[in-house]
Amino acid sequence: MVIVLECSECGGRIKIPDDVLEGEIFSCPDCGMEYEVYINNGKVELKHAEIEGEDWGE
Amino acid sequence: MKVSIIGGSGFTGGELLRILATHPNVEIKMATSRRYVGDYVHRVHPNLRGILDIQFTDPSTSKIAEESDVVFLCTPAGVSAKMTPEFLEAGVKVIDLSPDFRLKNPGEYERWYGWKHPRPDLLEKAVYGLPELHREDIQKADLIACPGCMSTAAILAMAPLAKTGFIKQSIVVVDAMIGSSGAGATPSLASIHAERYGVIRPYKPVGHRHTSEIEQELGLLAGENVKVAFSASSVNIVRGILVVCHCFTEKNVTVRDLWKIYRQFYGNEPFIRLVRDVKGIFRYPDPKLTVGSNFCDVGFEFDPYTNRIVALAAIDNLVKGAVGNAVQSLNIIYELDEKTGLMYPGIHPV
Amino acid sequence: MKVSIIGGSGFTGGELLRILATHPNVEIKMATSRRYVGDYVHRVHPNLRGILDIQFTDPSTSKIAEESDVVFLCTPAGVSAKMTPEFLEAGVKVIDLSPDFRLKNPGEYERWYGWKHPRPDLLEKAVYGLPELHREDIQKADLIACPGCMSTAAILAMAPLAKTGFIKQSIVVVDAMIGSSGAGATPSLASIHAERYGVIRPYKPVGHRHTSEIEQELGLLAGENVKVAFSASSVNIVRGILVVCHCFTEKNVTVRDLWKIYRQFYGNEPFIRLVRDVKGIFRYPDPKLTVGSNFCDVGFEFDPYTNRIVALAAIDNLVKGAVGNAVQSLNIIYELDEKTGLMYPGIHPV
Repeated sequence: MVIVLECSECGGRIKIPDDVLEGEIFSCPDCGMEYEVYINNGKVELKHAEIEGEDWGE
Repeated sequence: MKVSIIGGSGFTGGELLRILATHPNVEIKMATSRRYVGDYVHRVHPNLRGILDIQFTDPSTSKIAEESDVVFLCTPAGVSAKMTPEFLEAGVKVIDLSPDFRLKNPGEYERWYGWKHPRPDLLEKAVYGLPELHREDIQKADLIACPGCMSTAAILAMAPLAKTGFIKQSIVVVDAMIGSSGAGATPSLASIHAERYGVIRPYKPVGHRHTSEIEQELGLLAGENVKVAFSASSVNIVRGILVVCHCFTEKNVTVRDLWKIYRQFYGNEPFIRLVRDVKGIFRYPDPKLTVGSNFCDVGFEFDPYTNRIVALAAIDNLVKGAVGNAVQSLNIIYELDEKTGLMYPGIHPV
Repeated sequence: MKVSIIGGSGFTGGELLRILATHPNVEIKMATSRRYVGDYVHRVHPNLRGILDIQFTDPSTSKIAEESDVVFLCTPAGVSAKMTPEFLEAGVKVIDLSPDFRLKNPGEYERWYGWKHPRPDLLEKAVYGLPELHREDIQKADLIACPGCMSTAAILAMAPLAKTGFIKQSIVVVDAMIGSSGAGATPSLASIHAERYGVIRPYKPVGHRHTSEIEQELGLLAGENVKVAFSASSVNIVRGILVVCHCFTEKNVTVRDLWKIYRQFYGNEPFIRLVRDVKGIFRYPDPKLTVGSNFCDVGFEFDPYTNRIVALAAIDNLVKGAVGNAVQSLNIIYELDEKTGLMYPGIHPV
């Protein structure tokens, strides 16, 4: 079974398997924002995972 | 269905042959060319060698009408206005890739094309062939006027904003950058490699004809007149258009609002991809990422410093900017899945 | 059939995903990448946005073996030699795009790769994945070693001549010109735009590893050892290889003879196009005309002044030079029409 959470950056739908473990990283398919899973009294929630700055050209 | 292509030797004609060659529901009856009559198409379009085994022909309009259910017109400005009436009378549907029937208001042809339209009565009958905006009308149409390549990009970039009132009483500025295939296959001093290579050439900083189409379509969405300050420059690629559109607004907008506005407008359009990534090296639309595909990548950003929404769109000028809209319209008219024959992944890197 | 791709984040992996995404008989189970594990594939291959909705994974070999009938290895040199045995033991067919199993003679790995092959016993089992030369063996194989990109072009250019004794007791000279995608996606000073743009850079004038493959395959056809003087230069394109091969001969040859030799050898091969036109601007093979397609354009000319046959071949180094041979081999192994999922017309102009 999959639970769907909303990306806070773009409102996209992030599919999370319900047997997810605390600390797993998920990214939003629409905008690429990365989240870390944490379990808040039994409920699966997301918090921003920091993205290492890549070389983006100029 | 049986289709014929009038003007098959140009880049648009060649691209139409490429897409139709692998379209499951289409039988190509004729591809005409006065200059190359009798030659095999792969002599002019080498990528079609081993794919299409037909020759260019140059028969009369009536002969073409007899053998075709639909004709695609890839002709220079002014030719389709003469040919189309004959085809329509013969009961043949016309998908016109030339500018002759794009504008509703005949006066606009005089202003932007310095040309008195010979059949203004047909302008009302013609449907602007941009499926994302006119799907229902296209379905019932006999005459489709496919949009200009840069108009396609600019309209798709700003349509959601026009619809939600962000383009009210203000001028939008549009900078379009386009590849050399947009100038067509007719040789000129400006297009020989030694002169065209490596340019960033503002070839039409003012008065570009596509302005009228963009104003027409955004005006319909906004419900009032829209003024577009359009400038076009050619850059060092062959295929591709990027438009950077500057829309000034008093309203305060967040990126999340923009995602909402664009998602609502484009829902699950098969060929629109919303591109505003927060990481990686492909964060905004870029035509390099659409080459050979029918996708229009649309993106956006908000500049609080100047209260400006920057709307971006990238397409392959020969596919979504021309034959893609034409073949989408064909699929809509014949109630096929709109993606038929068009769902190519782009070529990357290229 | 269920397939997985090991090393899905490089240009070859991305091209394989592009082709397999629209292959009717294939289900992509996994695309692995250590560096991008968890990311959607379109973050690395933007052309696949809206086409493929899968993420990169990095599971154990045994997990991959459990879920796949076939695995494609798009790994750097040395990796496949370790992974392949495990897959073969698990009964999974391996199509290896890396150099690890291309050469029959283990000694050649020491000479050209400075590497002692860990499993020389498997070299005999591996089949060189060039369908035009080894169709029957591929059909029965469990391990396919796909040819190098430049080797593919050079072998296909000269195979008919080797077979008909035109490459006897003489050295053939091969000049290969290749685009930047041939160097792969790993950044280096030599590949940053400011340094790579506009070069004609002889990056390997001597000692290029592909020499050994070309000698191996032409030798099999000629029935004797063939020596190849190979030089590779990179040019200002992204995709594409052109090889110019110089074959010196005492025999007198006419162009008609050459047509006959090449037609006899390549008969109705689906992906070989013989290109030697007498007019127009596309008279000889040119990779610009094959971009995005699986075609190898082969041409020839005879120089009476130096008694030299010039054999030419042009391919897209990522398609026919890599994933095209791999997917053709897949089709052959599963007795599908060899053209399945590969009959794309190239993109022109681009």
